[in-house]
Amino acid sequence: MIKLQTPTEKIGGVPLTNHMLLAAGVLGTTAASLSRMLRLGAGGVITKSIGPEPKDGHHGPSLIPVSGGILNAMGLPNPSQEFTGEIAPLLAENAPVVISIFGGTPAEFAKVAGWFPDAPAFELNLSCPHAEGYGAAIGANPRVVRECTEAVKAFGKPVWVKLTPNVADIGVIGRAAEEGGADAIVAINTVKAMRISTGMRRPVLGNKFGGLSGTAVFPIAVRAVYDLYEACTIPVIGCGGISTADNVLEMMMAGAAAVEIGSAVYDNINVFADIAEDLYAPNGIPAGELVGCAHD
Amino acid sequence: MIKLQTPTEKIGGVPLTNHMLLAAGVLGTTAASLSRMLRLGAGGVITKSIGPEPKDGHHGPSLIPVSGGILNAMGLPNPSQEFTGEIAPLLAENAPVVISIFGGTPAEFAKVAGWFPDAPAFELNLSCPHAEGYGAAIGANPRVVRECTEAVKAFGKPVWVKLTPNVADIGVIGRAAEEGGADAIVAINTVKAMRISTGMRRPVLGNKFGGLSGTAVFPIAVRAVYDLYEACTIPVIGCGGISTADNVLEMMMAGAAAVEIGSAVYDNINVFADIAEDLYAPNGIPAGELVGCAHD
Amino acid sequence: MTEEHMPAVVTITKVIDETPTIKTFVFDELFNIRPGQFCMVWVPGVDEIPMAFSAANAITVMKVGDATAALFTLKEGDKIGIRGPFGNGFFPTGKVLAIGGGIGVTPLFTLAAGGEVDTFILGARTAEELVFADELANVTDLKIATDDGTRGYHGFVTGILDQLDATEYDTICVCGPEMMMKGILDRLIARGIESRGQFSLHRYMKCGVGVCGSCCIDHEGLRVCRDGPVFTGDIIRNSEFAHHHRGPSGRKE
Amino acid sequence: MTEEHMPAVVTITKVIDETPTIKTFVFDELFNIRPGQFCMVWVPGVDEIPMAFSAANAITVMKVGDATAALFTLKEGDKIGIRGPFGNGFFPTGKVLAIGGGIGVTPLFTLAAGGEVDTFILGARTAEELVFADELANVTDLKIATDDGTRGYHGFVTGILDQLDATEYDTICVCGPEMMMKGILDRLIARGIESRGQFSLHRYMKCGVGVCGSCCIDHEGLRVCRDGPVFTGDIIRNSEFAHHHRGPSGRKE
Repeated sequence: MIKLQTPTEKIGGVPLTNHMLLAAGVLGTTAASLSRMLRLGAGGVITKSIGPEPKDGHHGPSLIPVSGGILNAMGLPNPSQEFTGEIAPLLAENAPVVISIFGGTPAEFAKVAGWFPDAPAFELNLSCPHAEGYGAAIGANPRVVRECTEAVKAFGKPVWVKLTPNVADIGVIGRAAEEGGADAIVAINTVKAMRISTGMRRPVLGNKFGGLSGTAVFPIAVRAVYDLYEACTIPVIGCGGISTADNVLEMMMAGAAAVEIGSAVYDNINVFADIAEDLYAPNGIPAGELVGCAHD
Repeated sequence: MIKLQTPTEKIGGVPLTNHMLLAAGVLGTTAASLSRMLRLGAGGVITKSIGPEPKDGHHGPSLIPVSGGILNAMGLPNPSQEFTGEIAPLLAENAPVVISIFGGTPAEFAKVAGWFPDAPAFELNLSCPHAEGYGAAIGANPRVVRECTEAVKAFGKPVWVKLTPNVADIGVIGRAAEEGGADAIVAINTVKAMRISTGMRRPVLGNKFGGLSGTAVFPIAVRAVYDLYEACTIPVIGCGGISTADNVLEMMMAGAAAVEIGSAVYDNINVFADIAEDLYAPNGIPAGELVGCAHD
Repeated sequence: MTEEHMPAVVTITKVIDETPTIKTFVFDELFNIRPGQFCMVWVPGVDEIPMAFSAANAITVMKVGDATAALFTLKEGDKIGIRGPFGNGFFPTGKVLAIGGGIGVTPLFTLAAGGEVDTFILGARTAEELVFADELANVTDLKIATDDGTRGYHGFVTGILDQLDATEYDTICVCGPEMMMKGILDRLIARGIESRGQFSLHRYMKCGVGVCGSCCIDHEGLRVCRDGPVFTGDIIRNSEFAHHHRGPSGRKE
Repeated sequence: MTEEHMPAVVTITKVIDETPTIKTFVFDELFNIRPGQFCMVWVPGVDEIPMAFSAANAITVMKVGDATAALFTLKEGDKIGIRGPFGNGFFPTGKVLAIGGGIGVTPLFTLAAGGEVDTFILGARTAEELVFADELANVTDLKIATDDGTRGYHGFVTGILDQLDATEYDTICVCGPEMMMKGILDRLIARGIESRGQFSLHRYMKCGVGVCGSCCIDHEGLRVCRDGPVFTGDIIRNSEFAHHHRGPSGRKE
């Protein structure tokens, strides 16, 4: 198998110790668990999405493992501004932490971003598929995506924009983010989905609707990354169903400069270290030689 | 488990011997294989999509089993008008055959439909995700969907419209089909997807892009059916990743009056008979008691 | 490859009033549990909450919030969803002391019922809130403490612990209110045997399977639902245990 | 649950010119094949085509169209994709006669190489188009026919078959041009032993795994790629065999 070098330069403006970040919404509620995932081999971590007001999230069930994936509707639970205190120790260590933020308007995005003057970078959640008035509800609109990006970019930090696959043409949304000044595009967030408990005759999620992640969506994510690599000039961060080193290489060939891993921690909390062992070697090639090579 | 009666009335205008049809594009090229699938337990069959001109389809590889699903880009291969001779014997037997048709315009849809005066019903492929100028390329536009439906409905036969999940709001497209006079909506066609051969450093499909079907997309399909059941008043036919009797019940609870099964034949050519054995009993309840019950 | 784990839908076959605020719900399916494991209990239309198994086919629940209140309205024949068993459960060796306070007796009861407990200290606020006392008396050397002295020792379970030689036990399994568990941990630390203590922690949980992060504890970021809920005393002595916990939004409470 | 079967990417380690129009491509990976099974060969940027294995790590290919022409330009060190092995393969019992014509010798060669063939009738248009003749002579009682008489019997393989007592054989494995196979099937039918005949069919294929339906044969709708490619004579005697086949679009040709 192809072996890589670890990154020698920032990716999307963020210095990462390897090409794999912990995806937003997974083990990202506390500084302690983010720190643990860094110790367990993540090259960077994205926090739980932080919004303008505290939210308890949807009633449960909020996460159900399904065949080949994970279905969830957490409902963006977050402590809002109090997260500044939670994450402060990790930011003080200069850890590779990206603060995920969400809002219903550009002004709300800006408000939340303003709370984190020490953040190395922001990831804008314009893609959560099951939060009324947030996420994909606004992230399918190119103008709104551009404006939210501009609003956060005004703080002068790297801005990553995480996109929803639940649109007819993800390239259009990617270009809107790029026009808004994004430093990288992250794709994909979860795919709109639902399961019904036949025993209970009702949707299994408390919120009824949710999003699908995990192996099941990997081919959908590869396609989105491939499309975005053609549509945009800024780096693309691949996310969706990655669980092996070969998956990482495949995402890179599709156009990903780095990847995010989330659902795979369900089957293996050591997934980052395990992939890194397969992926890196002292005589490895720079990832740049692979990024987008499937477009040739 | 809940046990059902076999259908006592037409569904979407089509008399079916059970609630499970063979999905379009799977073993649907010849009358002989369609006939075989009826013998093997399908309650009805959809043909390979027939278009206005013969097509050889995309170069291979055109179908690759992936983890939990099947990735394909066949490219709508079809013999066009010659299919009338192919399918004539089956139509003469009054078999429950739905002719799947595609075109780039309402006029093309009408042209193809006009070749099959003996067809029990038509299914409009407005959803293939990897055929330039056909399928999802036009099926994401509500006006075009309505017009294509109207054009085929003019022949006075039941018209089913198969939708793509690759849109932000599938309900809008479903309503357009209903406004065009559709007798049923079929959801979903495959989800836009891609895989890359890391060994070859290029997309594995000859067409690069393809569509994902199989277990992986089942939660996406359930969600689409649930949405369409709320958005429309005509029957919804559930399609996408069904491989068990419980999957059939789940689709019905989401709102499906019947289902289509395709990819599951890869793992089990007897899937229809096997499901029927689990699903039906002499003292079973009418499916109508379940259809849409998860919305209560 | 992630396997499907939809909730098992079970039918309640019996509801037992254990105390005025505690009920046991017996259902029609047996789960292959280890003592100390828990499940996520789905009360349809309300919420899903973590609950220790009190038998392979039962949960014993104290009415403390909306979801448990809704659960309390359910009767024989009603359905609930069960996901699990989850977590590590207790892993005792040698001579075992169990200390349970209030509803915390539940996971220890399954341990004792399996014959794995030598001595059991059971505590409650008052006699009528004691749960499983009769059953435990049959299978363990049971010692009871009530805060108000209405039965057994007048005081806390720690008072009974102080009368024993804790070092005689190879494993001390504990579940109950966090302040009670803190009192026990302090005593084990004082004797240098905190690693013999196995404490079943309770935290707000959403997913139950180690993904969402709601139940992660400071400072190691361990997941109570997956790395726990049972932790040895040496693991939690420098944790958030007995200091703080987090609510549904992730705010410290 | 569908398992992932992306093409195995193999490197060509040797290209052997068998005849002016036939080459063998040896690659660096062994596949666990049964004789008569095939693979889908991916020529990147061109197409994917079905091809019988001529060894666990080789295919033997006749130049007949765009994809095989592209394959013929490949050299040692080049990469191709292999999906498979697919299909049922031969399932001989007892005394075995194999009859191969032209490139159809390939799947029978692996059968013979495994010591499973007693008598082998090998045919070709002319001597220089005979494939594997020397190897087959070592492991079977080899009888050669050439249309032009440049080697062996002057005529078709059926001419040699007529000189034998076919009923002496328990299994007759056949692969070659369909008209040749028809001649053999007719002779087996005449002797009432068509069920002893195992015929490896060739049809246009897309998916190779029994899903797309491109290779289904009339009148039973059997899938050559999955239910075949080897069918007994009684199965195909009333089929489209030797009557028609379908092209990429599904049109009869």
